[in-house]
Amino acid sequence: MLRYVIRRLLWLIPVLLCVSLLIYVLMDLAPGTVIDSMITEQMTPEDIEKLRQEYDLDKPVIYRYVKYMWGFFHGDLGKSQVTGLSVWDSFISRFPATLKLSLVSVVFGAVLAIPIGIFAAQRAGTIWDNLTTGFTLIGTSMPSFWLGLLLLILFAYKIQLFPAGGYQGPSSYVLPAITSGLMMTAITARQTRSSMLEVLRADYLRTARAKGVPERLVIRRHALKNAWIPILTTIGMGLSRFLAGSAVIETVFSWPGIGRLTVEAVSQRDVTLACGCVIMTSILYVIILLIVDLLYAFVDPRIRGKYASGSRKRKVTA
Amino acid sequence: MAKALFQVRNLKKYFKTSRGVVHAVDDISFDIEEGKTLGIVGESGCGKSTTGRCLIRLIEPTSGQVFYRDQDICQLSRAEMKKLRKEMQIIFQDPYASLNPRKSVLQIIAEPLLYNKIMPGADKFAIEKRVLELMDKVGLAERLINTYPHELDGGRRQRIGIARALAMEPKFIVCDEPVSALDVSIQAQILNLLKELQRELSLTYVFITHDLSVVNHFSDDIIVMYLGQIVEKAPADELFENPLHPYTQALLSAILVPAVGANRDRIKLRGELTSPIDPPPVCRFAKRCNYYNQDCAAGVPPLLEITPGHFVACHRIKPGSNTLVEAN
Amino acid sequence: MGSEINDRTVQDNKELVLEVEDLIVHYVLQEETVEAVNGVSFSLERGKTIGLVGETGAGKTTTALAIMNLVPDPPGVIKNGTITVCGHKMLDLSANQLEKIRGKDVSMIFQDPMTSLNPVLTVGDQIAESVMLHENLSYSKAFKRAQEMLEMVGIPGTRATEYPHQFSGGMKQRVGIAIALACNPKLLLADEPTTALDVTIQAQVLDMIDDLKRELGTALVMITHDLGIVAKTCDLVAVMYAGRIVEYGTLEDVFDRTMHPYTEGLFNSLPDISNRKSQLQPIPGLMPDPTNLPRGCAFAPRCRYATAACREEQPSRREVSETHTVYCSAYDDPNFQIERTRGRGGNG
Amino acid sequence: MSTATDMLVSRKYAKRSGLAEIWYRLKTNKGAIAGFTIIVIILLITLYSILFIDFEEVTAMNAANRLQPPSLEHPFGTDDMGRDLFLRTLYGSRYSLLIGVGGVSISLIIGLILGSVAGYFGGLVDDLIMRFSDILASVPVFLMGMVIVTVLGQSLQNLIIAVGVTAIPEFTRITRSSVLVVRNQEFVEAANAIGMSNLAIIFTQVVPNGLSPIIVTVTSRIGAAIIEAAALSFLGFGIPVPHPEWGLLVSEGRNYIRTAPNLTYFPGLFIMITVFAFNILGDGLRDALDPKLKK
Repeated sequence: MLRYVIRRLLWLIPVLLCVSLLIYVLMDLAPGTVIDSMITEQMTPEDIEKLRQEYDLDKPVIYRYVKYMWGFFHGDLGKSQVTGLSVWDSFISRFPATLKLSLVSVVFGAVLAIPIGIFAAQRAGTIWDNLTTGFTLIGTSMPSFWLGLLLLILFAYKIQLFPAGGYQGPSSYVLPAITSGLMMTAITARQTRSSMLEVLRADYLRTARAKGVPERLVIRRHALKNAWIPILTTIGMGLSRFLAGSAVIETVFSWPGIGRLTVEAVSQRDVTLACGCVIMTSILYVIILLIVDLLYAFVDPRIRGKYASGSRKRKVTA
Repeated sequence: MAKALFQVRNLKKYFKTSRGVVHAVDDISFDIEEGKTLGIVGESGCGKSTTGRCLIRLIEPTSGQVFYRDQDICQLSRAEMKKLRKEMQIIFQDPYASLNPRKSVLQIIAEPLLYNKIMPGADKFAIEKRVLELMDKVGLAERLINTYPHELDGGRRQRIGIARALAMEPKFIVCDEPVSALDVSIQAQILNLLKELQRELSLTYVFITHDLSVVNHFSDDIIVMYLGQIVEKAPADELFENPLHPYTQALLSAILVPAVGANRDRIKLRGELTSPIDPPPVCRFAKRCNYYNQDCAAGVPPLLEITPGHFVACHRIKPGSNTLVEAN
Repeated sequence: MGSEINDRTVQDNKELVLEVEDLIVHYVLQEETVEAVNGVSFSLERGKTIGLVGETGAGKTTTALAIMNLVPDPPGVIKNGTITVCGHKMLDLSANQLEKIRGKDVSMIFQDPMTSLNPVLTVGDQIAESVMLHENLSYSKAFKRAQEMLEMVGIPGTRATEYPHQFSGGMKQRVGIAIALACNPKLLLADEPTTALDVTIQAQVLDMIDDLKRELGTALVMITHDLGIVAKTCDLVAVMYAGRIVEYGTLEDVFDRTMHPYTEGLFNSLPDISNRKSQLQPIPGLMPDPTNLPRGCAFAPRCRYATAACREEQPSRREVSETHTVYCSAYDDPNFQIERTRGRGGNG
Repeated sequence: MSTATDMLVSRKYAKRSGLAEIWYRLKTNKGAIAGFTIIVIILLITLYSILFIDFEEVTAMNAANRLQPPSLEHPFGTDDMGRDLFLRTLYGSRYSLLIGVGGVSISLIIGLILGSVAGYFGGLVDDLIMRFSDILASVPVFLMGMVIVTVLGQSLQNLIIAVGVTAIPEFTRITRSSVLVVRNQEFVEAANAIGMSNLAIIFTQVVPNGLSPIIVTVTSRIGAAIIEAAALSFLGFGIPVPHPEWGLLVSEGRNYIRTAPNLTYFPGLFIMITVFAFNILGDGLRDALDPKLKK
């Protein structure tokens, strides 16, 4: 198990190198450079050339990348080319806002979604199932920014129950949390339903019933435990998606998180800040996926066994 | 005696897995006489299916030679092998998985004809005519020509599989558990069909199965395999009348005969099949053997001819003797 | 369809553990109805074994599930019949009452040990679960019982904390048996318990079921397609075809005094181990489509003795002896005899 | 046996292909029919807008007509430049459909090739392809889209590329796993035994049988791509103004959210309905193609 964790952590290194290279080179290729905004009409070509040298623009991109990564591994993500602030500090100061919102929405999603999914799966084919399926389908079909705006129109402007945006006090959490929570609920409930349906067909549930296990225990102890893996995946994916793609909801609700930070950096061609944000977010993303993978092992003894022996079973033809 | 159609020498097939090397087939040698049926029996995981697939090179053996009419097929190029493929075919166990669910009966049976240009220049009428002939030969009604496998029952699907193999006009067919997925009454239909075809087309069969009463009925010679190795090899009558290896004896006594009072005395075996991963170089059966003693740790027992035509691999049976040495 | 079989056994004043009377089970699908069981009656005394024999689609498993009242609904519908297990009318009970009987009075071993154990629970927990439910024991006591059960089926008790994937196929089936026997049921249903196992393991498992049954006095319904298993384990045999029992009797009745043409066909389809040159005589044709059964005898289209009458009317019931019943109209002709060619009795 | 060669014997017997059966099962699925109908309606709308609505008509400003509420003349009202929102929304359907279908085509084609090569050949090729795909998947989809649009510049074509590239790993993975499932089937071995080449086996045996999960993914992925593109547009990484892309329309409406919420309602509703149609069709397809539900 430990060996597996270590192996997965080691695998992070090449992934991050490749991801950062990809992002850095792409951003570097983007039209326009950092110094464009610093050039004034008074500058002589020599001045501009000096500026280019200062930002290593005369050197190949790979030189700039290596220099960047050298700093990265020394805890220095450079300074924002627009504001001059440390990228690391900006990121860290914005991170809690995003994390809080993500966690709230995940809890929201999980608490509501799993019972809904089970409810629908048990009544597969009935009107109740169709209703919940319809609800979750609409939920997954709605763009989150639109849902956010609808909630704003209703609760912030029409009945003025909650603030329209910002990041002060518990009431400002409500609308962003509902928005992301509802998306999360819809996705997770759908997944829960389909993985429960899969499990409900399994032979071992018949064994449990043949033992005289009461129906509610059949569901709770025998079925749900087996349905966990896809549900976990969805929740994990949901969490990482909110961490990474929170830009939309953060923009709608003027939420000062990393998503908005990234959007601003990219639109302003702030290469250092944008790179730092994308790379840091990718790290978070990969780590969450790793945690989800490890949770699988916790839930499913078969996967645990596979990790323990450090190997994957392959099909052997007899 | 006529020259054997197949001569298999020191055939090995190892699969590398992350838990170790699976010795699926571990150094086996045998011959197959033309026009005869060689039965291979053993329990799951003994390597009988792998052996069958190596014979027609559906799986590349790890080492060893497979001579078909004195030609080592393992050395042939892809193109040369493709020519030989026409002469050797396989019928699979699972009539559900071995037919492409998206193709109709016509397409499935015509496929080998088209891909090997067996009927050069034939138009679709000629192809269809040939398909109908084949369907007739295996007992499929003409009206089934456009049906899909999932619309048919197991017996009919198995007939499609047989027709597909026959389309190549093979000389040799590997039958890999062809009846074990079928009901008793259908099983008998298919066995009879295979026998008829053998007579009519003078086919040579390798018949792989775990069902001893079927192999007894069907084969001329029988090989008993255990964990990738041959433990006993003899003509069918001889093997059933005078089984020598302790494993064969146990297997035969485990047959349940459908007659009142016929199943009283049985040789009981301890434990279950051990893993074929990196087996130690001793008798593979030793752990479960009722006759185990210290002699058995002396390496892998060689397959020796005990009486003419009857081969056994057991440290405790010596050539010339007809039973276990001092059986306890 | 008669319930006379039961009347007779009741008169003998034996303890009846199971009575099935005129059971009809259909699976109602969107476009068609599968007529799985079409009027099955039999009964079983304490400690005895009955074999339900037949090929795929004969309705054996559905019958067993109906006895547990576990036919999946939808699409399964129990149209008719009464099932009495140890005095309980299974089909009339509430879900709550059924849960108390299942696993306690009657339990079941399933065909495929690979899929019938829950992969995420330890085998100990899976055995202990029914003990806790039915005997109100604490977890630690129930778990101890689970370990004893494992020992009884030949698995070290220390392995109770392991998960199903850590066991081989034969061991899994032993676990399945331990689960079924954990509360000492009076009736055990075994649905093809050894079909998925290797020959030598099959023998071990059958021996074990036999020993445990004798020890605990359990009555057993053995569902199988293998006449060898029937010969080894059963006292009574019911041969099923297309959802009906076609021949019913003691092992000796059915094996040595075979009456029904289908039973005869089954025997003639099997290779004879003692005479490898013998010809197989398969039953021609195929099982009828269960969604579209023929009007008359379901076996008539494949039967070499069939007459026009057989195709029109359901076969008549005939009591050959006190223990032996056959459903075949051919016996309306007093001179009729089947021509079973293959050896009978213990000459195998 | 028939000797007459003027007619193929196989013509004599009715043929019900696998496709016919899938169609039959799709027909009995209410959701699939609903989704299919909505998609057809949206296609008709798009066709109408292509034939009868000019680009000038939806981009010409008319200050006198600013921010009109919905009326008979302007069913969705007018925007801050006096443009009819109804026409703009109808006109915008082409972008979403193009992005959805185009984006998914890119990821499908590349994913199909990478996935089937990886799955069929295995070994080193498999490892290389899958590691590449893992790395691509390690950048969150949305950020990747943002970066691509920034690098390539804002245009419809680049938005399609951005949406397409981000879904490549998903299609690679799904193709690979369904190829793996099929590859181990005995009928592939049987094709090998009759001497079929690898290429022929991939195209006649493996791909047709591994297609179901891919078709389902394509359908629901179109919906996801439409949402993703709309979100990028909403944040200003989409098609540049004045093209009336739906996400952009919502973003423009956001400035008048207090006074003219209708500018937000309608374009968003169109996104939702379109995505819903593809999702529900995807669900129906999954049921229709699922062999487990076969009886």
